[in-house]
Amino acid sequence: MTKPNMSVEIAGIKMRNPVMTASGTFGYGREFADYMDLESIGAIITKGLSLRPKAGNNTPRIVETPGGMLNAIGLQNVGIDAFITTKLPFLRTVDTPVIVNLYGNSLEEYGELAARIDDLAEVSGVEVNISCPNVKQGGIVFGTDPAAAAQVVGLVRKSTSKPLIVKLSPNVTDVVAMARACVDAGAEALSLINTLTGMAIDINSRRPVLANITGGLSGPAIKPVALRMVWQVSRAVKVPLIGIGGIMSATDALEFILAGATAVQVGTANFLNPAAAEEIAAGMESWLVEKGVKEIGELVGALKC
Amino acid sequence: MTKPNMSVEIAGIKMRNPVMTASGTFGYGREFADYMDLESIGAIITKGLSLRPKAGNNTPRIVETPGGMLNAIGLQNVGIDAFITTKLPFLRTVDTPVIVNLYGNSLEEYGELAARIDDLAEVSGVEVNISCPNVKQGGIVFGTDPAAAAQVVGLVRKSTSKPLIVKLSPNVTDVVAMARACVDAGAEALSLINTLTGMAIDINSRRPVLANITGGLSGPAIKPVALRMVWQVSRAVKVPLIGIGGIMSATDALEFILAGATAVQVGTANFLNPAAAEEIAAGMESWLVEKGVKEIGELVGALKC
Amino acid sequence: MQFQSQVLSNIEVSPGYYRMRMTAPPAVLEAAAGQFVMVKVSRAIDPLLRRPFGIYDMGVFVTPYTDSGTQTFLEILYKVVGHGTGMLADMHQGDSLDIIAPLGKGFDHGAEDEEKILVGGGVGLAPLYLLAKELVKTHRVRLFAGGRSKEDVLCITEFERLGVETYVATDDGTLGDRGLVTQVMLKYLAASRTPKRLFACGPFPMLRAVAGIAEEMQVECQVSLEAYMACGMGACLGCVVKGVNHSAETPDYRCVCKDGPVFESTDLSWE
Amino acid sequence: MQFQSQVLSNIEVSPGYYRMRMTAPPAVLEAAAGQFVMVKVSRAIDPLLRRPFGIYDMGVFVTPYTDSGTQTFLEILYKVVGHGTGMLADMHQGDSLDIIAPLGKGFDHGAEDEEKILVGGGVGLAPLYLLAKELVKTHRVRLFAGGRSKEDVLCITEFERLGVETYVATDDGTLGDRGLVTQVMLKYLAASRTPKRLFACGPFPMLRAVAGIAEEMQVECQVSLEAYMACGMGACLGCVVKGVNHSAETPDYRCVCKDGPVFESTDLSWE
Ligand SMILES: Cc1cc2nc3c(=O)[nH]c(=O)nc-3n(C[C@H](O)[C@H](O)[C@H](O)COP(=O)(O)OP(=O)(O)OC[C@H]3O[C@@H](n4cnc5c(N)ncnc54)[C@H](O)[C@@H]3O)c2cc1C
Ligand SMILES: Cc1cc2nc3c(=O)[nH]c(=O)nc-3n(C[C@H](O)[C@H](O)[C@H](O)COP(=O)(O)OP(=O)(O)OC[C@H]3O[C@@H](n4cnc5c(N)ncnc54)[C@H](O)[C@@H]3O)c2cc1C
Ligand SMILES: Cc1cc2nc3c(=O)[nH]c(=O)nc-3n(C[C@H](O)[C@H](O)[C@H](O)COP(=O)(O)O)c2cc1C
Ligand SMILES: Cc1cc2nc3c(=O)[nH]c(=O)nc-3n(C[C@H](O)[C@H](O)[C@H](O)COP(=O)(O)O)c2cc1C
Ligand code: FES
Ligand code: FES
Repeated sequence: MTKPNMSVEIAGIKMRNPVMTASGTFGYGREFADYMDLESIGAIITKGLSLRPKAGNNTPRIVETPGGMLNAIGLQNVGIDAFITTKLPFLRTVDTPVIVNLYGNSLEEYGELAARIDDLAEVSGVEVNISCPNVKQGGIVFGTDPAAAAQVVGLVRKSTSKPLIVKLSPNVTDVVAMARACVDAGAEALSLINTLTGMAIDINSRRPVLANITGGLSGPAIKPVALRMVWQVSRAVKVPLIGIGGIMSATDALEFILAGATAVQVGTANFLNPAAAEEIAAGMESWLVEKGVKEIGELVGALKC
Repeated sequence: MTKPNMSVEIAGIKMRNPVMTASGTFGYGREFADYMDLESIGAIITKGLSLRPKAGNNTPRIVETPGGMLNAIGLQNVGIDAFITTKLPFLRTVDTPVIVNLYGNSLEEYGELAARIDDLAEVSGVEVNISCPNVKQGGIVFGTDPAAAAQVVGLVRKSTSKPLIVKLSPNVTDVVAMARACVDAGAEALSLINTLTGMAIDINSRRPVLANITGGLSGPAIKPVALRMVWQVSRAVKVPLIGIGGIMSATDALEFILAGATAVQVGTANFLNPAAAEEIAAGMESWLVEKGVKEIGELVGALKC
Repeated sequence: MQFQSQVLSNIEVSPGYYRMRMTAPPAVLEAAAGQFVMVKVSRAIDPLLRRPFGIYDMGVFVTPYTDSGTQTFLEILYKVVGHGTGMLADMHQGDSLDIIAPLGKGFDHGAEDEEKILVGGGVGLAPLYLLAKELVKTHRVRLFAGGRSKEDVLCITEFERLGVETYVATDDGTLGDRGLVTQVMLKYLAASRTPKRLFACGPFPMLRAVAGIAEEMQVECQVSLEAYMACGMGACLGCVVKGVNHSAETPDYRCVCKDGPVFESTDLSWE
Repeated sequence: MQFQSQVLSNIEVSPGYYRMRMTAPPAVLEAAAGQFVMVKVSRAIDPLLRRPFGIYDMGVFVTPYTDSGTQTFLEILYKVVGHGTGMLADMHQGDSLDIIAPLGKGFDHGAEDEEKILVGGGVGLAPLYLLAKELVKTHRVRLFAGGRSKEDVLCITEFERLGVETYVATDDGTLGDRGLVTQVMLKYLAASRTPKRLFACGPFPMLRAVAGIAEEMQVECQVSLEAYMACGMGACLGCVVKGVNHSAETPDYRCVCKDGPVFESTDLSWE
């Protein structure tokens, strides 16, 4: 039996298979090196990086909910400079594309960040997070208004020649309108979805569980919403999509591919099983072998409706 | 120990306690009479009724998802006339307020429906469903556009003097704007949330699981989103809110009350446990006793942030 | 009726098929063959929905070590097909389950003087066993049992022990005739003249074939259907099938859970 | 290291407290006291996240009925506080669990010539037992154990069997002195002059009190913290605590899972 062709290309980034790790759920890659082969997956996406180090929110920052979890990390990160000096050297030793997830507190910061990584050979591409729901400044606005999103994307497009992926928020009435605006402004691929805004309450203390009050819902609970959005957007835009949301298994990942995603990102699953991304990639390949599918590309958007 | 006062009033409808049954999950009440005491809960909300009988969607119409379920019943119902002649007589024998959930295929139908129930003494109030995501005509538009919602609500307000509750969709960027529009147009209370639009795929058949392709996500999975929306809306409008979404236990219900809901609706839980609504009402009362809370009203919106 | 039940035994009767016996309150004995139970497999939210299973058997046994204690039991026969049945297969004696039973409409035994013909495919044999147990008291009963392979033809010995005459067919010929059980049944029907009544349970294509044969041979026929269910009590409208009068303009949907699972074959639309 | 483990035993040692022994690969024996395990309680999605528990004990036993087989085991001591620990308490011998271990930074034994003082509150005694086992080989070890009531003071006999001198205090006086264990410890520290080192694990207010006493008495002190965790390996940043240099402008967050759970008390901000 010849092996199926699992390789995909997203915005010019060549990947050995469609399984990437989602921003904020895989640290800076190194944390998982003891549990899986970092060269078994398609790409690594870093924790969201900002121009300056960010402290993030107070604790509690996470809480489990039915079939999912809420997080309000508040984008704690070392900042782009420390990333380059302390985290990137390790990633350089791993033969897997590294995509940097960027988050700006303002329009200008997005531009500066994009320029900052433009000449880093080790960075294969940029994923722009316009959808983080936790930080009051910026996040929610850029991610839910097509014109504001287009502004950010346009500026990033001007500031770097790296492959440009934009990550969409699900907290919108019309995700297709957001997708179109980003593509028109220069996005070469779209990632969807980021977390749904949610909340948890402790009835005994009569307080929100999270210090930040609200947080982002991720995990299996959101998979149906994510699948629906990928399917909707895939019928409206031509750029490749990266499906994200509650992917725990090869089956879940294949559902996103059929819905129209060229690749997928594994997020919360990394916490439950630090080898999840590798196992999902392997499981997808086995399924293709079993079904006699010669290349993963045949399945992209192959849903029969 | 004196019993706590569990009674609440929503838009003038007096209820013995804040636990109602959600539209479409409790049939027309009678189905559950063998499993629970229909006079132990605050109110019964009927399956969504339309002017003429509706066939609904093809099957499969439901599928389990992680921590939830998708449904695309497509509002199958007997129609308002058959409801009055075949379902209402039984409900007349139950000493619990009956609230009729209405769904129109057009603006005019909403008006006609409201007028049709105006003189029915057995009907304590109206819940207008502007948020059903399953039917192409109308549903999605009225529920996601503030101006369209206001039109429907205004017309229903003119067509009946019954207490008027409007049920909101979560599939929007700004639920507060929707809430404000409905209140300004005459809604005396708001129910939230209806289902989140989602999708499930069978990788073996390469088809959507539901005949309707997409469906509405309900159950525990959506609770964090529902809680967040209730909390957001409660800080923006003055009318009483009815919290809905993944309520399985008294604890869940109390979370919604703390977030700002005056009452709650139990939906999917009725399927898992046909005595759920009664048990939740009893469990809430026990908790109040345990904590020495004298009336449920003290807890409404009592969240400390 | 909703009740907490303890697993009494859970035995793999054929590869991937299990028979689970569990405690039940005495009132369950009023259930009719063809009625079903809804099982909450776990108290956790996964799996969320109850799973429906036909009643395979029920009865009373004398509890050991006590003088006069008796215990009512229910049995289901199930195939592991996914998450819920997989978890069920992992359960042990003493584990508890939340059950609603009996639900739905069971089989109508029909007239006195008919020969009773049961047709079952795979796990569709489950509700037919209880039916056979009742019918053999007063009638001659024949069973036509089909399955993909010999592992899928279940509990034939149990039927034979009741005095049921059984005919078996498998797709691969590993047990009984090779081919479709409906063909074997058709041959029998064509050769015999006594009044008959059919009772069928199995995959939809098999039921459609049986309904077709029943119509052709002018034999009364009841079929027991499956459908994806959320509530099991007519509340969610998830489980509907099209009735014989169904059309887009005049919808005629029936709930498998409440109007069925057993229907007269002529009451349904078989397209 | 991630591995599948079988439950060997799961015993309620005090009302609501359980000790679970499970199989582990031999390499686990390299774990240091204070390190912890992350347990996936169910293969289903509920509960979703792993639950963290300190290593209470570990070792090797000779498997019965075989000549030379040995089996490495891990033990945790846990309190039932919610959904995940409730399900854990329902588990039986032979059930399987998915474990990641060992995680985090354990206790540093400190200098040779110190007296070692352990302070534990409630289930905070768990990681101190393994620490005591190591320390008693070369040191004099004293344990100050506190809890709300006598049911919350666990495994004292086990510590005594190691040769640890134990002092107990409970809030309600049902065992040992009435009052805070930190007060009992303070009295002892004030009366003794030998060089000492403190090792504390328990609720945050207790740890803060211990850290305060340590500072006052100029004794080195390590504390083992708890935090709500998603990943246990420094990836999610959910479990952070404020380091001593923390301020809004110069954030100094430490991961309990990776930089801890054991910290020098002077490295943390105790506000
Ligand atoms: C009235 C009735 C009686 C039944 N009697 C029996 C019986 O006696 N023995 C037996 O083995 N099976 C019986 N079934 C089928 C049984 O309910 C399903 O096989 C079971 O629910 C699958 O659960 P799962 O979690 O293992 O599967 P899942 O992992 O949920 O799905 C696997 C497959 O099973 C189907 N399925 C899942 N849930 C249901 C559901 N609630 N209803 C129907 N199909 C479903 C799905 O379409 C899917 O293809 C009966 C079904 C009905 C409606
Ligand atoms: C490093 C470390 C070591 C620990 N060692 C032990 C031990 O040896 N014995 C012991 O009994 N307990 C220990 N705990 C605490 C234990 O992890 C929690 O009690 C357990 O996770 C609760 O799970 P649950 O599902 O029963 O509770 P839930 O129903 O989820 O919640 C009940 C309560 O437990 C807390 N909790 C829930 N999940 C976590 C989590 N992942 N981390 C921390 N707190 C949580 C919640 O804040 C909540 O108040 C330790 C925690 C940490 C971080
Ligand atoms: C703890 C945590 C931190 C996250 N941080 C980021 C981030 O920094 N940037 C970003 O774009 N998305 C972030 N996300 C969102 C994930 O990348 C992903 O979009 C989301 O979790 C849905 O996928 P999942 O259901 O597989 O987890 C974070 C998610 C989690 C759970
Ligand atoms: C099977 C099913 C049918 C429903 N039908 C209706 C309906 O007719 N009208 C309506 O307003 N909401 C309908 N709903 C939505 C519920 O009333 C409720 O808003 C939703 O299920 C969320 O609550 P839950 O998570 O408790 O189920 C339906 C939900 C389900 C699951
Ligand atoms: S399963 Fe709900 S109506 Fe039949
Ligand atoms: S638990 Fe994830 S970083 Fe500590």
